[in-house]
Amino acid sequence: STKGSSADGTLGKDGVKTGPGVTDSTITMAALTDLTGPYASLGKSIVNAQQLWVDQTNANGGICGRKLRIVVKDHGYDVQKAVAAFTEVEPDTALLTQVIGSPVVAAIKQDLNGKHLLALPMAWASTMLGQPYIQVVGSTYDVDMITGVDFLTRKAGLVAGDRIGHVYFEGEYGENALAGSKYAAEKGKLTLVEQKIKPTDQDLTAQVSALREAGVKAVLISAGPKQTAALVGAAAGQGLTVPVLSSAPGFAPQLLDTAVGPALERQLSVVSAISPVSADVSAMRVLVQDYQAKYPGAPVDSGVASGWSAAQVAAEALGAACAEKDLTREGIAAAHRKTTALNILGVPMNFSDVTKAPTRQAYILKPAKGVTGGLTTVEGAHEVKP
Amino acid sequence: MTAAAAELRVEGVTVRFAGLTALDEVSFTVAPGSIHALIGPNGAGKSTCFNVLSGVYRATGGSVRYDGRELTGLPPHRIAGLGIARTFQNIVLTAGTVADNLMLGRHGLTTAGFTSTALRLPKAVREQRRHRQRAYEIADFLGIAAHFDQPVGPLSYGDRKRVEIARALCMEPRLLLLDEPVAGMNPTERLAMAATVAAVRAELGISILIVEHDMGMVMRLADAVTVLDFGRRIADGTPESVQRDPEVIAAYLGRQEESA
Amino acid sequence: MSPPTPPTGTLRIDRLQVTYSRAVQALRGVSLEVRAGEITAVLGSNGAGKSTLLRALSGTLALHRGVVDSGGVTLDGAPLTGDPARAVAAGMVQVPEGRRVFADLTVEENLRAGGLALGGRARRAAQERVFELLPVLAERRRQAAGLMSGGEQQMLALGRALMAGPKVLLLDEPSLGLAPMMVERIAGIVQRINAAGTTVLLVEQNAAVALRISHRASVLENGLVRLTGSAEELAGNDEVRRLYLGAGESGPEPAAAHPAKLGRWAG
Amino acid sequence: MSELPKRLTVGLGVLVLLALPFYATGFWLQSGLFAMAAVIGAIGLSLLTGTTGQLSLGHAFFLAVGAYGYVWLAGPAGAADGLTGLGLPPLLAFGLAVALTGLAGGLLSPIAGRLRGMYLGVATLALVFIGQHVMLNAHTVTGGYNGRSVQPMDLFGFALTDGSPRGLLVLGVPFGGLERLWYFGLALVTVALLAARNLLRGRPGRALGAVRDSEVAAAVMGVPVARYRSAAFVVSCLYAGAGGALLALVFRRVVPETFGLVLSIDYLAMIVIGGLGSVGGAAVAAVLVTLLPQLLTGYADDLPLLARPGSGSAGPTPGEAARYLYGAAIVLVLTLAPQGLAGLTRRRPRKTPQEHTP
Amino acid sequence: MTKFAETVLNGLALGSVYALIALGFVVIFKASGVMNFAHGSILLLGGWTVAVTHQAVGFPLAVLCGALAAGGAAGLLHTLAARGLRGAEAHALTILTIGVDLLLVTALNERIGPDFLSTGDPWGDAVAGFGGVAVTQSRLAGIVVSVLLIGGVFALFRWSRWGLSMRAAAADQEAAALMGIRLNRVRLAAWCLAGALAAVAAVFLAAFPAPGLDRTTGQIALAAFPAAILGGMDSAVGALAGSLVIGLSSALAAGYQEQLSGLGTGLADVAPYLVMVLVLLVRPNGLFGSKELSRV
Ligand SMILES: Nc1ncnc2c1ncn2[C@@H]1O[C@H](COP(=O)(O)OP(=O)(O)OP(=O)(O)O)[C@@H](O)[C@H]1O
Ligand SMILES: Nc1ncnc2c1ncn2[C@@H]1O[C@H](COP(=O)(O)OP(=O)(O)OP(=O)(O)O)[C@@H](O)[C@H]1O
Ligand SMILES: CC(C)C[C@H](N)C(=O)O
Ligand SMILES: [Mg+2]
Ligand SMILES: [Mg+2]
Repeated sequence: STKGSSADGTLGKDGVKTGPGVTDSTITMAALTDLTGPYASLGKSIVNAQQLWVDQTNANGGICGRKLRIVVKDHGYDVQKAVAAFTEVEPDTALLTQVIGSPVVAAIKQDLNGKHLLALPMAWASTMLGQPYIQVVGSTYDVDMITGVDFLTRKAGLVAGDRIGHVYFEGEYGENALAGSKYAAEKGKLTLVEQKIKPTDQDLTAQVSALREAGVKAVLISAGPKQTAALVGAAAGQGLTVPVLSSAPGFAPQLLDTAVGPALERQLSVVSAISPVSADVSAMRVLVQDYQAKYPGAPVDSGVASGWSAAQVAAEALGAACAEKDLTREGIAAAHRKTTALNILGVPMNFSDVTKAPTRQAYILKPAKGVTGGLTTVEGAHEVKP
Repeated sequence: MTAAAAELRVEGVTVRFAGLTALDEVSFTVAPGSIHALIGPNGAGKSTCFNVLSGVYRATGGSVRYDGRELTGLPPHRIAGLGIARTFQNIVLTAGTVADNLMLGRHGLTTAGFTSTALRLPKAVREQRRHRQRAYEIADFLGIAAHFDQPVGPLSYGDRKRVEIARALCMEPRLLLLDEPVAGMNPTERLAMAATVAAVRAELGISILIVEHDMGMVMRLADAVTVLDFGRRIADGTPESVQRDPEVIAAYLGRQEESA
Repeated sequence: MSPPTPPTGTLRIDRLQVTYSRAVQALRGVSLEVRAGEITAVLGSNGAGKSTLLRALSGTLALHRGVVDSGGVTLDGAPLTGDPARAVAAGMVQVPEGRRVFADLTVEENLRAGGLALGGRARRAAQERVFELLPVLAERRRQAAGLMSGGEQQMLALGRALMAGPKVLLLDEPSLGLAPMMVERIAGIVQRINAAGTTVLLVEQNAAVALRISHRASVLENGLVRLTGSAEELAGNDEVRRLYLGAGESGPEPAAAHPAKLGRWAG
Repeated sequence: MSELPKRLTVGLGVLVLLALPFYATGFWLQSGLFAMAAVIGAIGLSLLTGTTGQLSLGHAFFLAVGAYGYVWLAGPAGAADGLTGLGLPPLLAFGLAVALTGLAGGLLSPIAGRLRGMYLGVATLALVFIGQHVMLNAHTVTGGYNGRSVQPMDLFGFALTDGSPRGLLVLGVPFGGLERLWYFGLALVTVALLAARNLLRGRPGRALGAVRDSEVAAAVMGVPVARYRSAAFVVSCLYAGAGGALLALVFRRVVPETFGLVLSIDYLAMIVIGGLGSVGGAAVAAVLVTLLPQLLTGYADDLPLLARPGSGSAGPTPGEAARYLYGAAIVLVLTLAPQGLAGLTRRRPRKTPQEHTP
Repeated sequence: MTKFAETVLNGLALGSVYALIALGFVVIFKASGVMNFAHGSILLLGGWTVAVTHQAVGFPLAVLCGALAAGGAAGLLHTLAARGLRGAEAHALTILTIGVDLLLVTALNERIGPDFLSTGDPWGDAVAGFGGVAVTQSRLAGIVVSVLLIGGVFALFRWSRWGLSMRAAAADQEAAALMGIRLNRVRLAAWCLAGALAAVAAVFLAAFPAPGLDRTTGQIALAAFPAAILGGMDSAVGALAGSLVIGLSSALAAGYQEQLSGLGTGLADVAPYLVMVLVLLVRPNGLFGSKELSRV
């Protein structure tokens, strides 16, 4: 039998300690993504952005004298497939540059810890915090919602006793966002009207009726783009003209070309921890330019920025680990935790505290047709003190 | 099940379907150990009567007593448990081999449950072996032993009818109900079947109630005949007396000499 | 009925071989002529291949996983292709073995299904004719066919086939399960239809009746034509008399005639 | 196939299965274990739908009961995340989870007794949706949307994990969780297969077949139809319970998403592709249906003419290609073997026409 | 009260669109005894065809194209399957539809990508109001169109030769063949009809207030399963009634989820199934389904 000869902690020719996924010539990373399931468009943008990073880095000689490589595994948001894919790629992986879906992250959490493998999830729930080998890039959904409620309070002139609605997905994304809005509502003495929906829900008229009946002055939504549009569409149809604010994953630029587009431009705002791709930051301008050059015709959406951000975190960690001459998994994770001030596309992040998100800042954005990514900035990255 | 044949007493049985009285106050008695024929025009209610006796239909009124037990209201499997077996007018066999069908007939006589069968406990294995032996004897008696381990699907019509009868016999019944056992057979085959039915009675001593349109067969076999028409009993007696009954001739036989 | 035109509907069966499931050879070279305007009877024991022959004519073999290996059939000189719909369009209708009424449909709907090609008026006329021949059906017109008694279903199956006013009628054991009087009745109906110009191919176990009403007859055995001739000739044939007409029926006592023995079950 | 070569084939197959952990990688072992869980579940559905003729689209629900049942029974009580559990020894919990699933089936069998065909199928489909609703809402038991992790199996102190005894080597091969679990799964599958085969060849099997072919005939032969229907339902649930619990062990995590409609349909596909009523066919098809998408997804990267994700070129991605291939495989298998895999090996009718003495 | 009226009206509107899908299930089931798992992807194909053609040919013709495409695809599926599975039983075909669904959905997803496609319907975002009760015009149009279509199909079932042929073929294939009924044609027509109905449903599903047609639009077809069963698998009227009940119960469960929160949140998906099971316990063959007739 040839099974079971694993080389861990061997010394490379250049004196760098290497672990799984790292040879003298390449660093292999993996991505557990969704290219065929509900988050396929997001997954595609992230994969593209990260591949762009790999290509550019390799063109500049790679990291630590080694070329980068990302093995992309498409699980279609099916946890079982994801676990199988993880088992497959894990033995030859130095780092996970993306993991889509909080259930997937939860499912492999134990293994990540056991194998000291650093993963960058594309899910921003605060339950991801406190895990030494899981690194959220950006602020969490709950914090975003606190920022969002603060914005709505100012915009809609909410006063104590007013009602706001929150339509949210079942699951960690929605529930974490709800925790934030609950907290903010309590602080602002607002009454929160909750409406839980499922990713399969396509028609939200009943929910809108209920919200209108409850007399809400503003509505939060933490769902997918389709549901955001369905909500705003139904609201417009029923004459509920209050402002609506969505979590970042709830918006897609494609919505602006639909019948609901005008209503979205009128009523919707989006809260996002990552800068919009239209942001006036040089790093972002370069990214958008390069991205459009490499992927002509592909939509430039928030996924591009998210994927790129995670890639920056990976690059930083690998670089720092190289400097320590330790490219084992432990070495990479340790180097990552030493990063305290990394500016990613205009947002400063600090990764040293496992229990805290690297930033608590968020943008308030607004749909605008014709703008790259379909969103323009209303309020720049800022932190609302809880 | 060695208990001797008993009397079957049908009294005032009525069956109604939406707007149709299929059986109207029908009464007759099958004496223990006799061959009793039930005849009548199409739609007279003969099969319905069988369905009541075997518990497939529930009578609207009346009573059926066998060996002193009331049958109306009992579910079919309980009636089967009392030793009453039947065949169907349209052959109803289950998938599988002849042996499978015959062993199904022995369901009520065997006890192996899910657990003992799944674990192949010796008790279950022994029981299966013993009853299979008997099923083979019965198959041999009906002349289908050669097909014992063959699927029933492609068997000829006549053989399939024989499998049905063998399956009923496998229940070791005290009362056997046969619905048109020779329909679709030619005279030679009919004769053979008549001999089989007679032999069953002779050797097992059980009662047999038979529905048949072949008057030749009825005359040769039956000890007593009950005639139904439009759900009512119009005659009852020995084959000879019934055959001469003008009402029976008018309703059923037609020109008598034509009956094959 | 219209004045007599020379009857059409001659069926020629030429060295027909049929196999089921690529394994069971049911017909092994059957040749037969069914003359226009006549009733032709086919006799034979269980499994001889009678139903197979009819299926080959009506084109329903494929539904039983059967295929014609060689040989062929022509209707008035035109080959039949094994497509049931074409056979019906050519005026040939079969009453299948075992009744096969549409159980969920009412009696009336069953009849309508039999006369699909007819226009409204023609269909009503055809239905009246069937009701006249088989009054039970009129009484039960709204009953679901599946709930009727065996014999009633048999009558419906016949009535349904008559709706189309066929040129050639294929009957597979029409007397199965019918009371003696009804058998006579059906025999009479078949004769009447034939007299009106319909060619009839009749498969029957009740050979006495079959030979009485038919012009010609054949005996099928193990997939081969054993005997063929006029109905009178066959009715006089000793073998036919013994095997199919039950001559010498008053043999020994039935129970003693049975070859095997069976003891009681000891429990 | 005559007896001797058949025995040889089976013997050889068993040897290969026993030797596999010494050669196969974790991915293969895990995929194999998924397949084993599916085999057990598929046998159960085959007994219900194939043998008894009761269509069920609710199998995923019962698998879920088995999986969550085990997780809850074996799970530590009062963990930090607010999850409850009984903390029973894993083997006991496994047995109880199977029993629990049977009980669930028993409770629901009155519905199964009343409904038939497509109606029963879609009514059981309701179980899947109601089940998922419960799984999402009963947080303390199920962990909600993200599910909860699974207590590993432990056979009298020998843990089927990478842990104690840590670094176990057998013949120089490291025996971690998957390798150890492999034999546990293999044992379960063997028991499941043999039990089903015995059942079908014995009295209960015949009675169930009769219930499928003709309720009236079965009843008249003395079979209490309703009771046997319920029994079939319960037995199929016991299998589903075992399959579900094994799935949980392989998965090490249970999430509601897994136990959706798609899973139920997959099982239906398994028994139809296997050939309705054939236990062996269902088992083989279960392996096919679980492994094929896994393998296609795993190896789709190596297919030619595909657009690698991130390459920017047009054309189907490996994931899409895997789906195309899987869809095409289903179509192809059913076109080549409309009677299912079992239909391919089933004996053809005997060559000789039956002779009749007229 | 307006909330109640609105919820009911929307439930009805939703139900009437479900009915078009449910009717498709029913028609195919009646003709072939098959549960068509590919119905969702056929619906998506119909909608997609409308979306890509409407700019060139205008909305009415585009709907026709969509109906032709979806009907054609369903018909093609039937034809290929009938060829391939010659004589095999319905369940093999049922499973085959799963494979086809996978193929079709993947192909369409590849084409649709992340986009939301407009079908160019004439109602846009117009809203009709009756005394405070607001409902979009597209919804009203949906109710009218589906009631008309369902009435038409009902009449076809009942009085046309095709309807009778189909019912006869469902009862007994061989006997139907002997009546000169061309099984394959009758079935083909049923599949095509079902596909065309699904395309019409797609148009209304994509209409305002929905953002348009996207890759998940077909998934709604699943919601019509309980509708078809609830009504009785073999009845056109049943499909309508069942769909209205399903539409209403899910709208009410969604609209009143706060009041129902004792049963757990997110009940809207479950409510239709609960209603269905309850109905089936009382009427095992659905509201309008015919009893299986059999006797021995
Ligand atoms: N389940 C049922 N529902 C409605 N009517 C029925 C049902 N069963 C039987 N009938 C009717 O009851 C009458 C008697 O039927 P039955 O089958 O008992 O007749 P039979 O005497 O056996 O006739 P045959 O000799 O033709 O078989 C028939 O008119 C039949 O239509
Ligand atoms: N579908 C089938 N598959 C395989 N063999 C068949 C099939 N149908 C008939 N056979 C076989 O073909 C032979 C002829 O059968 P057929 O039904 O034509 O006989 P028949 O003369 O009509 O008999 P009966 O009087 O019993 O109706 C028989 O041996 C029968 O077992
Ligand atoms: C991609 C994200 C929108 C996924 C989401 N955060 C989740 O819970 O899975
Ligand atoms: Mg009868
Ligand atoms: Mg025949």
